[in-house]
Amino acid sequence: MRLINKTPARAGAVFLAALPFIVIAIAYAIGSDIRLSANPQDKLLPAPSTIWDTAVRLFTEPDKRTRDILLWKDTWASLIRLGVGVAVSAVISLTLGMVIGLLPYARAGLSGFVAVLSMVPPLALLPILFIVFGLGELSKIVLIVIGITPFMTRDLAQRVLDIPREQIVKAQTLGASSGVIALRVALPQILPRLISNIRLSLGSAWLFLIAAEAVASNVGLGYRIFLVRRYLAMDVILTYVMWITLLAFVIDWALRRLSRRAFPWMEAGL
Amino acid sequence: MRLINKTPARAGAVFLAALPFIVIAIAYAIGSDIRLSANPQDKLLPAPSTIWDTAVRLFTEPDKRTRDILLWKDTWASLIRLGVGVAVSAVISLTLGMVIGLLPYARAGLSGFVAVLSMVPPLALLPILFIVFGLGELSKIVLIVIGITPFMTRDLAQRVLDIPREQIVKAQTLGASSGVIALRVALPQILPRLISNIRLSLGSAWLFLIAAEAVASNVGLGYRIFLVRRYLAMDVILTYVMWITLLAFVIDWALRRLSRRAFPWMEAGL
Amino acid sequence: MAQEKTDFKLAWSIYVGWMPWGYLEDSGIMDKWADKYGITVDIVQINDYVESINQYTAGEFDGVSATNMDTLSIPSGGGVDTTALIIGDYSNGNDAVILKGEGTLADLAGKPVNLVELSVSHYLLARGLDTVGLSEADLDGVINTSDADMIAAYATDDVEAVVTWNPLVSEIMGSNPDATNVFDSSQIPGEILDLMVVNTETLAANPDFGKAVVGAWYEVMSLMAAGDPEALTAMATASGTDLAGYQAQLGATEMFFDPAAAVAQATSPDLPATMVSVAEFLFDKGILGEGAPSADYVGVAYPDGSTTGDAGNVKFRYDATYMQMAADGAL
Amino acid sequence: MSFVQVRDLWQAYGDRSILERVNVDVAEGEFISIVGASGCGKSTFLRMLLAEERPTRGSIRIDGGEPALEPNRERGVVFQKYSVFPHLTVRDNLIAGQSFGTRWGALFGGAKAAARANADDMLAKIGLNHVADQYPASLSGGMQQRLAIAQALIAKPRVLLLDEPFGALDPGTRVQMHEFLQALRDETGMTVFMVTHDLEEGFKLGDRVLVFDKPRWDPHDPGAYGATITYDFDARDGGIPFQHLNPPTTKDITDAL
Amino acid sequence: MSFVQVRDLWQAYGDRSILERVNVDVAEGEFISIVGASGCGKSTFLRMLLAEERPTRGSIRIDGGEPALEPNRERGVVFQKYSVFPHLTVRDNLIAGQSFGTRWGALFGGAKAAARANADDMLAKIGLNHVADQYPASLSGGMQQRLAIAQALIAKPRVLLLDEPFGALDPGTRVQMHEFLQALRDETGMTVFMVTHDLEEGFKLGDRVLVFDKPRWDPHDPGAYGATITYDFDARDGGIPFQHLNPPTTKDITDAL
Ligand SMILES: Nc1ncnc2c1ncn2[C@@H]1O[C@H](COP(=O)(O)OP(=O)(O)OP(=O)(O)O)[C@@H](O)[C@H]1O
Ligand SMILES: Nc1ncnc2c1ncn2[C@@H]1O[C@H](COP(=O)(O)OP(=O)(O)OP(=O)(O)O)[C@@H](O)[C@H]1O
Ligand SMILES: [Mg+2]
Ligand SMILES: [Mg+2]
Repeated sequence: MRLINKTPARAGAVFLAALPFIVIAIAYAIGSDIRLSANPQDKLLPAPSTIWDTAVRLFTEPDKRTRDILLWKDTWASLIRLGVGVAVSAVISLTLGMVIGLLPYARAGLSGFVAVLSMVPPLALLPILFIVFGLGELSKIVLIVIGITPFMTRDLAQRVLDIPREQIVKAQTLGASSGVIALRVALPQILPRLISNIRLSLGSAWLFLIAAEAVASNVGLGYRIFLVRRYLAMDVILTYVMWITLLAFVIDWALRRLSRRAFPWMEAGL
Repeated sequence: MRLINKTPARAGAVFLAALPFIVIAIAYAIGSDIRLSANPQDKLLPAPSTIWDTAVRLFTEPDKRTRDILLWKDTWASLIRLGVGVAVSAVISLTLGMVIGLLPYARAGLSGFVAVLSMVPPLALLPILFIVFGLGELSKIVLIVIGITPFMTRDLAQRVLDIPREQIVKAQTLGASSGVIALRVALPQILPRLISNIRLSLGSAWLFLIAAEAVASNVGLGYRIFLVRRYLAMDVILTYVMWITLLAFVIDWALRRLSRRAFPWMEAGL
Repeated sequence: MAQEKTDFKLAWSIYVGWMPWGYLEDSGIMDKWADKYGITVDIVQINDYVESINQYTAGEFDGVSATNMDTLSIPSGGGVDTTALIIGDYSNGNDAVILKGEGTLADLAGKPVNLVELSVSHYLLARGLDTVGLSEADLDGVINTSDADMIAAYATDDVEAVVTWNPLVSEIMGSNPDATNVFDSSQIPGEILDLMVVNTETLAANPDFGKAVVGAWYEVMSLMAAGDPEALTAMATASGTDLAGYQAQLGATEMFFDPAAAVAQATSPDLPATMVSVAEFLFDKGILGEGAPSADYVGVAYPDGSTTGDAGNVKFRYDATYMQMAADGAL
Repeated sequence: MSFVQVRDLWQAYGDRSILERVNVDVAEGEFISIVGASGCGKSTFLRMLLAEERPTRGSIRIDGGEPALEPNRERGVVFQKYSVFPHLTVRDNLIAGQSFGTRWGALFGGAKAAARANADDMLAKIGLNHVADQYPASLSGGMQQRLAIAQALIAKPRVLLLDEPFGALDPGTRVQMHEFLQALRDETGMTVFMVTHDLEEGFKLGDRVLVFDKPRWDPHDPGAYGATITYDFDARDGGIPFQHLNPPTTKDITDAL
Repeated sequence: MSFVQVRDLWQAYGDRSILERVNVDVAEGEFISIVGASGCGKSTFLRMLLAEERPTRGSIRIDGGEPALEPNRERGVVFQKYSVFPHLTVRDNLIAGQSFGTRWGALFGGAKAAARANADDMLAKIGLNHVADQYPASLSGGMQQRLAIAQALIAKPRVLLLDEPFGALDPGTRVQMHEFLQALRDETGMTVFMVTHDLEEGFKLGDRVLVFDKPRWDPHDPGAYGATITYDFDARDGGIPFQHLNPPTTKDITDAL
């Protein structure tokens, strides 16, 4: 039988899905053990038990000085920045995308500009951003916005253009003005795409957040990673990396669910 | 007449396309002028003429010590890293994507793993990369690879899955083995998608490249930007940012052309 | 001309000699002194040192903790007239050239060196190479490496030598038995000065600002001189180490606990020579900017009124007045 | 005077002529079928009737009015595909037919209730009341086209334009749709233009069948000349004309005198 | 013994029965049309003939062989859509029909030239030689399906399976395709199974017409029972059986004796 026709049974599939994670865990444990037996003070690959202890400590023990649990404070700060940045980008790109997609005049004026903007490397602009927008929350949010908005705008504009011409014409024959077409034909059909766009852009958003927090901040997940990087506290870094991965996963999952719930008409055909 | 039905004439469209760039240039010139009249030595917003002089110097004048023109050296170094990183990612993601998309066993084992990998923030892993892969070219390339491969793999696997089942069945009725189906049915249809995937990922690739060069390097576009940040040489930074934007634009355009040329069957329907 | 105002902002970043700034803010000592003069002073910690100076240069802050070298290159070179309000310490072993394995400074020839380019580390390396008759061209290049990744960098095989500062120096020396300190700042005493610099115009318009900051600083200095465990522990934690580790770092720092000692440093006859050598280094690296026709393009003024460099373009001033007030107990 | 008046209509894209010298008069309430080879310009003609495009030359007037600049409520349309809004339920699609002309594209209060009742009446008439709350994607192709036609009609257009409305349906469904359309039309007396590929369908449904073709042909430059109406059949009464020319009754004669 | 032998075939997805107790015997060279309501399981039956799916119970044997585990060269197939490879030119699609069975899916040297000649012959036969170097996307729907059928045939399958092959074509093209298919079949004498929605088409092309329907029906649980073959019409000679039962000639009788 051809390989492409061979399907694992349910139990096999679960095992297979777990396999790569198990392999990595074992490889890590062995690597860590080798290094630690050579140099017990090695910080690069802390023993899994050390990571676990560190994780427990980070999640539960409050900081002596401030009485806050730093990890939660960092998480909170970062998520707020991420949320605001992504929300602002969503609003801007939705508006611009609709305008560019619907109005030929706006398209002529803005689509080239947005295309060029989307090629500007935002990290290279970081120094400028900090100087223009200061070191507060604003510049971090602006970095996220600058980083992900042009791409989202381009994609949404394209999606608006992809709405079958027939629908736009039909709406006009029903007497719809440009505003009504934007609001009642284009907007609802573009919203699910906005969500999948946000899902796509979240990876970059995290990246920009971490980069911005690394440079200027006193709280946040990226800040903490950057801070302890100086001392090579890999147990803390790994805990934070796994925590960020988990957060990213949960956010992605939540958005996917939201999309399913909010736009039943997309699934109706299935 | 509705706004959505109003179309600019050709001349108007050209003017409109140029408008945002002109507005930005004028706004910059005014801002720069205001700051410079307050402090003639201000480095934050150098006069457009200064930027022009700097750009000319950067592009033409060799470094005193090494006799190289630094900008070209930086460009060359960065492009090589980018090119190798993207090429490696392309090969890996193409292979993995095909395997995951075609073989149910591989799908069961790897798709969850790749999904989790794509959520890991690569920037946070930078210290680990440096230690494992050294400070040389390798770690920069690995950062790019780690940064963009999971996303590309997921997308390509999905595209392989999107190949109509009918085609796969048809190939089997023509006697094709799994290998032939991969090589002669899936691969050619996935290649154009690979290119658009590369185009999508290039933004992130630049990002990772700049981040890696900022951390440890002695040549490269990102290195230079972060180095001259030390003395706020905004004229240099702006020149480099515009240069990177131009490079990104040209690469994107070249890939789009390549795709059109290489895959005539995608356009044949139009 | 800067106006009189009552709200001020200072920026600082993590470094042994600057840890008191964080303590000043957290302990309320700064507020106490600010209240005394009827002003407020906000002290903000910034993760990235260069960014903090850039922000000051762009006008976001009224003052920033910086070294003499970076003050000359970034704000003064950028036309922002800047005054060194406090000389906190000089590096006395805090910055070091570290070689992997046995060897001496001369063994650097033909090897790559990892450091934060254009920083005091770079300057230290240049000064060190001078002493053994080498120049940067004799090395296999310098590789710009972020200070945050210096420890990780040292752990990799490609790296043969690094130049960096504390707490990274002690971290590297402590966890790598094969690391050799081949040259450090104790061999160029008084050349790497850690300052609190403020905008000259702001200071001139608001002398109370200077008084409050200097008064608060020396209150903490006296606590540190007395070995106050609470203050030292707080600083140690904030810098990511423990009390013993922090004290070890302090050992390599010549802190001017006594304002009189700082005044002495500011008025030291060696200072102009140091600044000239720093300016030459900066010019040599092209850091003074395009407008700089020569190394003495930016003028530096000293407490006695003398200057080095271009006397018509003085942008960097050493001012001992406020430290002198502290020494006299006049604050 | 005729209701729809097409005068000397030309259309060219670049230097490719598509239509030339199209002239036709249509009375109110007539059902016009349009047939012709693929690519000859049938859809182009319909787009001009719709005012989605403006002709290079000539004019189209409805009821003697000015030529329209863009699609409006006078002209209803149903395309082969994408004629309903996928994000609205079946009922909301019909409500949209009544509400899109308002300021915000939505109705409130009493007007909303009235539109809803109206929509439900229409749904009952077209036999879709059992799927009122479903989304179009879950409907069969035939049901979608029924909905599309109802949606166009509920906005009370003066002419209805159909571009191969049944082209994507299978033969059985097609026959049902013919009956549906005929019944609707008998009821409303709407003026209809329908493009179709299927000659039989055209003759079955239309009062007149217009055939588009190129009367001139340059073998060296196929794009040089455009198509026009080459035949205009009377398709009433099975295509046999003069059936109504019954001999006058005595009453007719006395009335006339 | 019959050529295709379907014995007590059941198919269920989860606890939904789709097909049950399907038995049928087909002689070599017969053309079987399959009709039935939408969703009754016609395509499912075809997928099992194709060995794309395996039945929950029962078996399908071709020429007495073992039931197949997966699609293979014995069974050619044409679907309504996506039956040709969009990235290959028309000619290469036909070459693929000959080369995909090799180790690398490609032919070299003499074999390649032979396959090419073969493909060109076939192209001439199906009237597509003028578009040999074009890609399928630039072909009309009817041309694509002609190519798909030719591609399936060029691999010389023992049975040909068609799932609504003309479902997406317009009526005129459909009639042409019927002629094309009949001509091809007369030539090859292939055993064919064709699913269609169009009864007329089924009777026109098929030797036999199988009707799938649910013989049992539980109103409380519509998924409880599956469909099976409820009628098996002989469609030869316009559906009028026994036409060939001509009275025996004297020769027949003497031969028999
Ligand atoms: N916007 C346009 N720009 C350029 N050419 C066009 C445009 N729209 C249509 N054409 C061309 O005009 C010709 C007529 O197109 P049209 O769609 O009206 O044909 P049709 O009779 O409706 O064909 P079909 O039966 O295939 O729908 C075609 O050759 C087409 O390529
Ligand atoms: N893989 C599957 N899993 C679950 N249910 C399926 C699967 N394939 C088909 N079905 C269901 O089986 C039933 C029969 O499907 P099938 O496609 O065979 O019908 P059909 O007779 O070909 O219909 P149509 O005329 O619409 O093509 C349908 O109700 C379908 O939903
Ligand atoms: Mg058409
Ligand atoms: Mg089917």
